[in-house]
Amino acid sequence: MAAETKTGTFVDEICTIPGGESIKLCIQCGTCTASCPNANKMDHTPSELIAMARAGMKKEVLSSNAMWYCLSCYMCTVRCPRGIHQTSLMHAFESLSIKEGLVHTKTVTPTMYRLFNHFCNLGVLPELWFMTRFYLATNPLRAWRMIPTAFALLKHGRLSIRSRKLSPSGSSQLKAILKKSESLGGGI
Amino acid sequence: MECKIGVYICHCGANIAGAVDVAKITEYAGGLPYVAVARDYKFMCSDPGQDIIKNDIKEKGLNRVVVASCSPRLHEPTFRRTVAAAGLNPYLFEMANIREQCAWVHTDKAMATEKARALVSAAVRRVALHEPLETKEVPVNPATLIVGAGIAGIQAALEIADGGRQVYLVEREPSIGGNMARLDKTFPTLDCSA
Amino acid sequence: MASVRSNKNIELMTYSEVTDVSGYVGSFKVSVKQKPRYVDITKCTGCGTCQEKCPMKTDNAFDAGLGKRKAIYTPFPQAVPNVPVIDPAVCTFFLKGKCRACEKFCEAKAIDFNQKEKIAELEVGNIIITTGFDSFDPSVMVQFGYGQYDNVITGVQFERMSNASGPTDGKIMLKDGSPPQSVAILHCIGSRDKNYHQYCSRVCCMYSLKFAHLLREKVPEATVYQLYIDMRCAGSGYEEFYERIQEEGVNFIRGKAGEITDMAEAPEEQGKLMVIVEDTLVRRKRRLPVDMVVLSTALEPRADAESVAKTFSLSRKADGFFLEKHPKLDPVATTTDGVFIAGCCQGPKDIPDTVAQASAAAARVLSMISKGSVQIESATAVVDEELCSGCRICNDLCSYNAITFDEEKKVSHINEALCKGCGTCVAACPSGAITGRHFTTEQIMSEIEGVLV
Amino acid sequence: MKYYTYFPGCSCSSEGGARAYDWSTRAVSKVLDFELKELYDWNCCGSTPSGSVDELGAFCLATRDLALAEKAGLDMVTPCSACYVIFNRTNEYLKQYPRLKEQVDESLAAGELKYNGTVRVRHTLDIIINDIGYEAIKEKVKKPLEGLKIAPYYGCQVVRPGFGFDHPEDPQSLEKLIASIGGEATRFSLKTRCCGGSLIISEEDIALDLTHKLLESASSNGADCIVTVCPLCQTNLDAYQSHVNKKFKTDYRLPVFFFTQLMGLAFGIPENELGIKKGIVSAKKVLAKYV
Amino acid sequence: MSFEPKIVGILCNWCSYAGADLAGTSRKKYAPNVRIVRVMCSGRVEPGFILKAFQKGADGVLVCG
Repeated sequence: MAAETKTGTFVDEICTIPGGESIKLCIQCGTCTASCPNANKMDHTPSELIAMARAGMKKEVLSSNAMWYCLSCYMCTVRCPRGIHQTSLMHAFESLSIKEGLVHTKTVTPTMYRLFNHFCNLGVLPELWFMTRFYLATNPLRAWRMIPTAFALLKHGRLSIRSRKLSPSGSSQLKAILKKSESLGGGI
Repeated sequence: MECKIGVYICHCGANIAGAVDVAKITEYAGGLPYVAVARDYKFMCSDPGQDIIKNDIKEKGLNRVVVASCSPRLHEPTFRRTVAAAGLNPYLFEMANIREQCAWVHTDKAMATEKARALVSAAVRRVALHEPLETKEVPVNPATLIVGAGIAGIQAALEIADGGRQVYLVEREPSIGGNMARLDKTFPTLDCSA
Repeated sequence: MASVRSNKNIELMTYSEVTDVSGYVGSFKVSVKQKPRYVDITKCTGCGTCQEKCPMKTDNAFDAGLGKRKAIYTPFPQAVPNVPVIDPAVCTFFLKGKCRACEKFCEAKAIDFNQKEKIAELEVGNIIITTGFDSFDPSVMVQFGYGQYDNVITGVQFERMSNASGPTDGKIMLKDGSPPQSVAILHCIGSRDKNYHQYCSRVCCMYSLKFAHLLREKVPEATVYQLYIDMRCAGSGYEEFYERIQEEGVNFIRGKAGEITDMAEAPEEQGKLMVIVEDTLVRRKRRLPVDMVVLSTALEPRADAESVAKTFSLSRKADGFFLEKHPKLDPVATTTDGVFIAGCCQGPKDIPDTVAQASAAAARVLSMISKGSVQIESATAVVDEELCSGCRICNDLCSYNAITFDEEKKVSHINEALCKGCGTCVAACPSGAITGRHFTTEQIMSEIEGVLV
Repeated sequence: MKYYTYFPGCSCSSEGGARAYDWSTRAVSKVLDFELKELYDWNCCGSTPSGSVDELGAFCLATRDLALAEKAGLDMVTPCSACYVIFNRTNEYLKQYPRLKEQVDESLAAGELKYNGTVRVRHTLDIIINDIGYEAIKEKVKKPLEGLKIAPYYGCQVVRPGFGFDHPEDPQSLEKLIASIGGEATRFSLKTRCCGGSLIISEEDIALDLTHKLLESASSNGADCIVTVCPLCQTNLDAYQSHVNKKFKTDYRLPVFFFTQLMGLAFGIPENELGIKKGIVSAKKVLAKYV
Repeated sequence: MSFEPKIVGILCNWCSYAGADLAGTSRKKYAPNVRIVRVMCSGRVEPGFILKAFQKGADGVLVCG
């Protein structure tokens, strides 16, 4: 086990992420777990993840599947008696997990998130192409099974082949901003 | 009458001494105008600490005292009593708060010492202008009002009444008893609450 | 309680409220409003006939809504004084102008609808505030379904239920009258929770253990769960009590419940309340099917703490309880000389601590009385009559009503016993006629110079 | 007339899956006398997934929109709960975390933009109930939805994590809104529970469990339909209802509306202007009385 | 050397001075640039005090009460 909460540890790293500093306040009451719709699907409960992080178990935390089941419904956050931004912590675990290359192998959510982010960075999320690319990348068989749903959506005029585009100047502005952010430590 | 000020710097164990340079402040205080004596001691509020002040007042004829230690909200009454016991008017005393406002809140020892120095200097300047004040007394009416007749109010009322004094016990509800009257048994002995 | 009634030195003023306090330590003047009981306390024999005959019923607040009482009522059988009051908000006579059944049947002729509110003026040297606490209302925590599910009850309701003279004669029962087969007791409801009260209420762990014990005693076949964050059993004999309850076969689960639901997900959950909790020691989210949930609610400041604080010039802490002068050096005194506090109005505490504080406050008062006089603050403000222009600016500024205007001399005068030495008048005086003793302009100026060396 | 900057978000854009929400919102705005001026050249807010991949980049995405909106000096309104939460979180975090603000400022400067943190971001439901008000809505009702039993579904993000205009677990605004257009709000204890929408694509099984519970609760409380305030919830409950029926062997046929669609119907706006037919679960039977 | 401002804090004994004490007892760290003068109420503060502080070289004056 890695060093416990001392300067320069995993907890400090989490504390530098917005919303992450509240991790120190946890009293391990389990309200977050009890409020989480997906807690039973996780290999570690949300409160356990906090305990593990505070014990310095960086690798175990970042390779957990727990945060990838987080729905961002914020129920844990509003109920936490210590005001911990549990949802933000989950997001922080997710991005650290991607950065450190420790992503849990049995979940495809990170792939979905990355693809999502890829499109967002272009300015608009084209729902049809996003879904198509995701299914093709992860499970072509499911793409096949999704055809009726996609067809229904198309029929009701809810999927567009053509997607919205930013103006050329807006597009280059966004690119410049994101490029700068990457140079400041953003990016994947 | 010429001002003769005694300045006493408290270490408060390591509380103050660990974060500010006590010796330096003592030396500085000793050089201030009207200061007749400046000393430091481990715990000024202890009996030996207070005795140092009393002795200096008597032997050196001090007529003003400054103690640099904790918050006046904590020990001002203590030291006022000390100087009064040595025959000095208690208002000819001033405190410099170098623990709550210096030692405990700053990390840089040099900066903290510099600030403590300023606080001591302020207290010395101020105390030089202090005037003796007369303590006044007013008579105490022997009757007592108690507001709320729950367990606390009842207990206090009975004690004062048993001491032979008049008590007015005021209760908002139709009956006394408060929250306690709702209970059946009380922890941990499980005796009844009535 | 009975010894209060029999003590000749105690003048009991029930159904009364302090409306105004003036004066200072040693000599306070207090106005007490006595609400009309509509029952002559000197004539009533406490026979109870009036309460039998009264036709109007309402919820009994004393029983936390579990039982009913009449419009004329004594809140509980052991009440002191054992004399009923008429609640004009419910009484038919007050609402519709007729009935008077209680008057007809009262043999002692004690009913008196003509009683009016009275104001009593008292003179006292000291005041002790012991106004106690309110219980947290858990209906704001919608996740626990209090007020929505019948068998989710509060600690106070459980207390009344288990009380032999309470609304169920001491029987623990569900809404339908049957005994519960399983009960979950949830700790820290409204306490240790930044969304409600950050502080620990100090007594809930222990009273929850007591509830568990009462359940084992009264409904031995019931399964009892305690859902706790930490067990805080610091008191004489408390840890031993905890151990005893463990031995009695209570199930302790370390975790705070997230929510309570009646939505069954399995056949054995049908008709039950599901308590959803993480058992943090085994790291599993569990669903506990129970018949009854007891919410161990926090102690909180009285709803009217603010106005009481104003009446008696008290300060309140961030949590709303009254502030003591110093937590260690002067725990029962307040920032107002001659006004003391004891019990839960100062912060949540158990009975032994409450009694100890009350005794401490009594001792403080008795010592003042036996000394006969009290030193008052000398660092007050004083008016130089030669310089005072009589502009009266200071008169209204004083928060302590210490400044009066001498109509004859046309100058303001400061009552030193009332003056707290705040210095507001000193700063405001346009003619520089007021000196703030011990905080003179020269003293403060030289202190400012001093800090800037 | 009240004016707002309008941020439709990807789902409610003219190419998005929830364009009916956009149509109905605009239709209702005309009746209720407020104008939505669409933010020019807006970009995707980044939603939740972006922040989980690239935190700083995600804040930059959202802040670009806020900076563009700031120029107009109006409150920015979005019909999407996810956009709503992202923008509010961005505003809050930029205030709270100076280091983050510095980095975002620097990035934005590369696009010659600056954001001073003055844009108030609100949800369409918020402005309709608070700026317009129930009384004004009642006045415009021409065809009250009498007898229509509606399950008021808020979903998670519009009321949490507490930026909100209503209680995070027991909100009441939809209930009151439903009453003011003549409908009947059913009891719906899961009204603020997550529909699973954010994982419907990657973890459909898990998401369907949650969707199933919602449909079960709504239908057991006698609802004829569900009303939502979030494009993602609507898609999930509507387009995936058949998946739930398949997985759990159920037969739910609950149309899922946007609250603006129901308001539009009550105001007498023709159903094609409200995009009623864009629902996958047919609303024909349920709405027979009202259109 | 970096600029180290001198700030005079004139604080009320009952609230903000007590708050400064509380900061001390809770060991909250803050910059040592503020030097505190205690008054019994912020109502005691005269404009002259503030002018005096600036005259004697203060860079800022904080009145709390």
